[in-house]
Amino acid sequence: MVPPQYYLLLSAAVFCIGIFGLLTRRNALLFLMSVELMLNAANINLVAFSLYWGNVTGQTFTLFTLALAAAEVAVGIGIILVLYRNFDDVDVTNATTMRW
Amino acid sequence: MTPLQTLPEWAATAPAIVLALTGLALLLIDTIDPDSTNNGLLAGTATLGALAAGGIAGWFLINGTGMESTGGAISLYGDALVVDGMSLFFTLIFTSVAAMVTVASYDYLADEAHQGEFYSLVIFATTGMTLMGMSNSLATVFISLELASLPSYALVAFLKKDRGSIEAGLKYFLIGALSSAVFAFGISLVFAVTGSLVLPEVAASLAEGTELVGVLGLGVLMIAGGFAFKTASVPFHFWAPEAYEGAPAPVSAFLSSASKAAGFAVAFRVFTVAFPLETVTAVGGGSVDWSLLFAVLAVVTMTLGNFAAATQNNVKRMLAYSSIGHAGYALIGLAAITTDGGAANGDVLGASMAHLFVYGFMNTGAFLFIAMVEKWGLGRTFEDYNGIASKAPIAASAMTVFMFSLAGLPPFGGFFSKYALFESAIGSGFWWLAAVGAVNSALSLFYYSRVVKAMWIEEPSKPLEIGSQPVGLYVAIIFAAVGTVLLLPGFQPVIETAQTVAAALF
Amino acid sequence: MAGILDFAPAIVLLPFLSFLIALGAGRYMPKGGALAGIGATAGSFVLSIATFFAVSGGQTYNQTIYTWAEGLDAINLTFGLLIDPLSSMMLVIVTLVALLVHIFSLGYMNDEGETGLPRYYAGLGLFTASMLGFVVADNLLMAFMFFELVGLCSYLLIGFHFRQDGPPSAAKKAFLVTRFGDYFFLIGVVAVFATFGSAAFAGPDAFPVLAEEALNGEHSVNTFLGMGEQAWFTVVGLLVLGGVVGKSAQFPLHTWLPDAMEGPTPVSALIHAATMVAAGVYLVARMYGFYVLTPTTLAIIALIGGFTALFAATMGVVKKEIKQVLAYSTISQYGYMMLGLGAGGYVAATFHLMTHAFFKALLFLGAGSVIIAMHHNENMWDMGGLKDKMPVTYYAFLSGSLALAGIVPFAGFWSKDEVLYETLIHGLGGSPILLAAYAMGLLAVFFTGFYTFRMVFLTFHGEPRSGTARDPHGVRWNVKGPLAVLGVLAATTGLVNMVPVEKLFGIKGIDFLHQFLDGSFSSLNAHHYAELIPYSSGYIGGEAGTVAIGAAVSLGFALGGAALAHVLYNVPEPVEHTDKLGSIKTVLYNNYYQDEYQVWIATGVVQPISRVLDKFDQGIVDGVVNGISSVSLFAGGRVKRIQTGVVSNYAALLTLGLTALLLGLGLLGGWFA
Amino acid sequence: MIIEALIAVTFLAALVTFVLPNRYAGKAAFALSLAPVVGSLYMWQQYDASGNALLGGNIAFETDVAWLQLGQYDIHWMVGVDGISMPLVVLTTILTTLAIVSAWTPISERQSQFFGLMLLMEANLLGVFTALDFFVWFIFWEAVLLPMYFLIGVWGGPRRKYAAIKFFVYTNIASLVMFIGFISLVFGLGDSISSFRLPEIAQALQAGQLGSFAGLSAGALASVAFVAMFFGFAVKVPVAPLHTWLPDAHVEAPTPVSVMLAGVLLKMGTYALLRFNFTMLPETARAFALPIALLAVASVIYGALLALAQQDLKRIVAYSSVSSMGYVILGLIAYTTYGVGGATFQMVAHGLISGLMFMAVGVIYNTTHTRMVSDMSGIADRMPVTAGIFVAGAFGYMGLPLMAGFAAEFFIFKGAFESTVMEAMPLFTGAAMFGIVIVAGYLLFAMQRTLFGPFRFDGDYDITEAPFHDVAPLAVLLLLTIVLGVSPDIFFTMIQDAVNPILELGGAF
Repeated sequence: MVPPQYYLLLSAAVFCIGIFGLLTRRNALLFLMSVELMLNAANINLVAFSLYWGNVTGQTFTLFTLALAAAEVAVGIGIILVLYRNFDDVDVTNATTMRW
Repeated sequence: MTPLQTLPEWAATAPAIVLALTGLALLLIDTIDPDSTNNGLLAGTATLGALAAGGIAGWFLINGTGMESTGGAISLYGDALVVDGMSLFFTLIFTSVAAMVTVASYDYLADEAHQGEFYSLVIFATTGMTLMGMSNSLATVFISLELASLPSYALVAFLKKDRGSIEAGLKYFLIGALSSAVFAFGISLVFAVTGSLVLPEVAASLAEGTELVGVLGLGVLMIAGGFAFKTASVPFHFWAPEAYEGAPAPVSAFLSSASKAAGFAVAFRVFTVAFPLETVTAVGGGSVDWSLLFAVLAVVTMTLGNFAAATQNNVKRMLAYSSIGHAGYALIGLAAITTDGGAANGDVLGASMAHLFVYGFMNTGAFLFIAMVEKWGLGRTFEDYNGIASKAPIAASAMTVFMFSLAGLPPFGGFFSKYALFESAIGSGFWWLAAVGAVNSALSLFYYSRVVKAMWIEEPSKPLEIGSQPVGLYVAIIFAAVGTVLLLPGFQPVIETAQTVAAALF
Repeated sequence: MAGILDFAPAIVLLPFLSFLIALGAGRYMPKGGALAGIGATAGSFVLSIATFFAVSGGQTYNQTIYTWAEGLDAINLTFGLLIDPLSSMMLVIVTLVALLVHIFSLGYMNDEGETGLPRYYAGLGLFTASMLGFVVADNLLMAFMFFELVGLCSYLLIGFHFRQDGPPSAAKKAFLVTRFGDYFFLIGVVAVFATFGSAAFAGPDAFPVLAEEALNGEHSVNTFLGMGEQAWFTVVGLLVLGGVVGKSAQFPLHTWLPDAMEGPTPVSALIHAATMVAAGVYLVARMYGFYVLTPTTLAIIALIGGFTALFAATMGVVKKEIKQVLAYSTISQYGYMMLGLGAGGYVAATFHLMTHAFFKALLFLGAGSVIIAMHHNENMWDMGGLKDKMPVTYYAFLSGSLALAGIVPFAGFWSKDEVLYETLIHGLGGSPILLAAYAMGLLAVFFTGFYTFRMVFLTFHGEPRSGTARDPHGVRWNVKGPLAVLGVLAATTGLVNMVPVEKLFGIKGIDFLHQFLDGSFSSLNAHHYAELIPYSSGYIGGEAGTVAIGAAVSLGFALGGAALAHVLYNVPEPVEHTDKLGSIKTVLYNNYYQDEYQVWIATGVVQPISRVLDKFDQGIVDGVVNGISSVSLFAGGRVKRIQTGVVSNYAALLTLGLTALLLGLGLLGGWFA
Repeated sequence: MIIEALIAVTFLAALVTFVLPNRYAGKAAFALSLAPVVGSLYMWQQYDASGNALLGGNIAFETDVAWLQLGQYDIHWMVGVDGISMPLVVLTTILTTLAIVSAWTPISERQSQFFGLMLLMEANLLGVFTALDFFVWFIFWEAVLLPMYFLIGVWGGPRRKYAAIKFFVYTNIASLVMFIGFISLVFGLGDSISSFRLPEIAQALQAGQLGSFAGLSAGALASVAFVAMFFGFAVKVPVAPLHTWLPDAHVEAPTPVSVMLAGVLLKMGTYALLRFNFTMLPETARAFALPIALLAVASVIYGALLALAQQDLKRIVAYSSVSSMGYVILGLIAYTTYGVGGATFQMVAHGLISGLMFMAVGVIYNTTHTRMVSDMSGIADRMPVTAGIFVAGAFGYMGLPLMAGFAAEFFIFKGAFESTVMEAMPLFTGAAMFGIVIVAGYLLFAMQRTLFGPFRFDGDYDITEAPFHDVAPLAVLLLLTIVLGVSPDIFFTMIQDAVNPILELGGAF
């Protein structure tokens, strides 16, 4: 079977892609997607190592993570909606009335 | 002998249950007639629920539920949750803050829509925090943390017409999402190393050692990051100033007091139970010395918070930064833990908890005063506060108490809690941490007294008019002020309880 | 047995009482409280006389009457009375002069319709009381305290006319200059306590006695700064001397005294004759037993005295105002007393102190009478020919002048002659310093004679030189009375101590003062001092011869001066001859620029320094304080800049921070090992 | 219990005054403030203690009950007085009452708050001087600052905001440094003590229980703690060069507040120096004798010279306070009965005299509305009584014999001169004593320019004699000054009794 290190590398790669996207994209939705990527990187680990350790803890937890991610997106979309209403745009760098 | 023995074990989670039911009840009330906004009823229900939960928690504390006196911590659902002194102590903080906030909101929201949602969100968030205090497995930790966070995002962005509120909500949410992702990844890494999520088991498997020390270290760091977000500590603090400034003031109070405390509650448990220092510092040739990590975070956080607060023109934002500074103080509780600390560890952790307790009163009170000023429509800058004392001496006196107490001046509660913190830090050999803290509180005095100066000494630039005398806000503020003052002579039980329950973790 | 001496405290308390009365009730009383003062001083005078005779009868009194500060495991600080010949004599002088001044004031102040009389008489009362307290003090601390009170009273009285510009300034100067001297005095007091653990003048633990024993190695005392006994005692003596120089207006602290003429003339009389200025010399006499132990101190005293005598006399010759002349004569005369003390002539100096008290009081009161007559114009060049208008004043004044100039047989001659005689013989005994001092003293005699009679002639002789002088304002009994009394005294007091006569004609027992001062406490009498004097005596042609020569020379000088004055000024239309002096004239007019340099030190050195320090304090010291706060605020301003408001940057910074922690902990913290 | 009663009564008086209508507040505050005066005089009359409260002497009116178990050491409510604190308690009550009366004229707005704060401050001051547990003491110590902050900030002059914040932050930071120093000392004592009671700590230190802490050996720890505490208290005293907050505070503060500030608050600093530095760490103090003596002399001369440069009467008195407090430091370091006793006596004497001077300046200010020397002259012509008392007070300040100031200064000079802490003490004493010349200089100059000479006033107020209730406090203070000057033993005996044990302390480490 595939040694666990590879899973780690894969998840790390995915996580980094997520961070990269989140740092480079200014669109709120893309920001959200990047976060999803990072969460999934976590999920990869959980599933893989749940297999490695031979228990289902990781896999069950993954389900929770997915659910929470969904809930997060729900809230997020709501906020992005009002953001659009108030700033006429979903560019996250627009909202800078408060700083310093 | 205590009456609790007669109850089933799950009853130990009563506070959380009560809160959850209250939240549902609020939604129910709101659905029964969604149009008329019966503010009083909603606020009353929410407050009652919070007070009930708090009362139960207090009762449990007095009866020693989940403490040595009654046979130790009560762990439930396959060790996913645990009810012990610490969780109850923190529950007390969350519920009292929640109660103050809901009472204050009665006036603050008087002419806002969606009050039902507001109160239920507050209560659900409180429920999440309570669970955070109880959670004994990284899974429940993550879930309860999200349960606390998601309502908070919504609450911050509650004023849908107010750009500030929206911007605050956005930033809070985005940073929150990022942090939770980091947090989840950290959990996954720890799982990868230990193959378990239940805190004691994690510790156990770590005790057997591992070759993936690097992964473990990364995981621990990322988990710490997740908590840093919740407690608004560097480098995950960026959301805090804007969120606190933009959010409705009661929400700011709620987040900066309760939510912060929740973050510490879960952090304390995870790091002391899952990653016992003596274990992780000797794991497979590596040394994941997280107390060092927190020492660094503590110093950076308190310094950054205080320095940034010193030059603000906006009282609310100043308080936001000061609350970052206080996160730094509280971090000493983790930073000053040593492998051979023994009782000293319990003392410093307990002192940190006691500080959070007092902070719950003085900081909430301060933000609620701001809520009142906003209610009066006077604005948020120092200039807008000029001469308030001449119009509202009582409220101004209360605010003065909060400010000086936050600065750690006698004769107020903040003095003893801060002293206890630094004293116990010295006691476990971290005198330099205490020194840094002392220097910072010296600086903090400057900007706190600016508020007092504005209220009492400055002349109002424009003739200031104070319309209503909001009852709910006054009640909440005076309650907080009285609490802050009484916590000086009455500090004994607080610190005693805190340090006893903290000692139980080691 | 309750002897008369047990009433001694009353001598001090009576005038103090009059002070309280005048202060409290003066404005409701006739004459603004003068009568209270007169009654009190009269009472004190009577008691003093009684005391005097009791003392001459051999009684003495030395008792602590009040413990000011009781030390636990430390010495007590006490007040007490010491009545011995010296103090009893001084009591008589002070009370008498004070009484006469009070009476004279009726004429000078009341009749002239002055306002604020209660304040005036309260001041006089306190002044007298303080001086009497100083005279009877039985220890150095008490002496110092009353010494200071005397200074206060002089401030109040010199500045009596506080609505004008001059008097307050003069009062300030008087207090400040004497305070400067008292600074050293106070160190001296402290040093005496620290050295001997006692500051008593007499009794078992009298510090002069202790010092004597210490020098003989019979008793050990603490010395400081690693000095030996002799050196340390010299230092202490000089420190105390500072106060003396200040109060007795000796060079270089004499500058306050001429200004003090701003005060009312009776006050000047009191200050110069019996109280303030006398206090200094009296102090030296009081603790003479200590000074005789240190030759250096004695020599310095003698030099200061001799120099001051000459120095002041020269300045006296060019003055225009009558009171100015008298002021410089006072300085000069106290110089003689210092000279006498320094030269080992304890009795002589005391003698001169007494005679001077009388004739100087007389001269001032006379001047006061003249000033009344001249409607408060003091310029002698506006006077002249007053002798026919006011005979009583004239003859009294003349008597005083003869005494001052030292013309036989007036009082001044005997005392001054004895001072010079003592200086001479001890100088001949092998002390060139004393010879130098003697020379200066002798020269001063000439100038004294000159300026005295210049003053007399300009004031009373020749033709009136102004309208007021032609038609002077009359004076009443309350002016003439005191003048008469003092006139007689000035003429006769010399007879109590005719040492030259005794020595020349071998008439024993007419040196009454010597016998008187030999009485009482063994450690305080003239014999004792004479034994301790570090000088030996030398003679020219035997003792009698020396006496004769000394007397003749000094008398000759005095007459010479008087004669010159007669030639120059006893003419119908006298003119100023000062131009003959050439450049010296300006120097003399400006009093050798003594005031100038002292004022310069105050305003040209100290004040600039203080201003610079003020700048320093505001700028640097306070600047640092404010700097700290502004620096931290600036830091805060910078720190908060990382909060850019752009959420993407937050994410970036967050990631960076996490990475930084990762690296830091990995490299330094030893994680991920 | 009488001390608790005293403090409680004063607190109640403050609360009552807060709620009174403005126009009655002044009179009522005066009436109420008589209670503590009577109380303190009763205490003084009943006083029966002996020895030093910290060094096992018996303590008068002592209470000692456990309050908090905070970490390693308990906190007790422990209060009591000894010969050092008793006079200061009396001084506090009397001076507050007089200050309240002197405030009737100048304070014209928000009276109830003003007088309430005055009484509140009095209560805290009483706490400072009676507390014998470190925390109780520290809480009162800090609590004094709050009313002062408002009194300066609200009722002060044009630059009051700057002055108030400066005073507040400066002194608070000082307290913090002191606090750290003392706490580190306590931790150095380790388990040899069980509470923060000052007697316990002082005696443990004497017993040589001080261990090492924070990597410092006992000796080093003692030195560090000593320096930290000295800094903290020196700011309060104030010792040059830490004095710059004082002139600003004095100039801006309303006169009655200046009276309290100079009269009592400065004494907190010297009192604490005596109680902590010089009683608890005598050896360290002796080791630091040279720098301390230098600071003392510097304060005396520097302060006096600065006073010489001032044009504002209040600034003059303010700087001269710096000068006078320098004498106290000199006396403390002397470690002789007369030195330390005199220093303590000077606290009372200077309290009375500086209060008198500030009040006198205030009375003149009330009528002229200026304090600038250059703005007036010949005031004595129109205000003879005030001027007379002013002159008397000024001479008291110059150390005129038979007034309290001279007694204190002479005691200090005597004690310092014969001190054995240093070979060169006589020289330092002599240097410091030159202050008596400079003080005479600037006070005489100031009086000559303002009070005397032809009457001149650049201002459109008509200058008349001040009302009775303005002059009465001055007269009372003058009387007290003279009484204390004529018989200093009223306090000096009990002071010596409490001070002497300190002198016998030997080296603990």
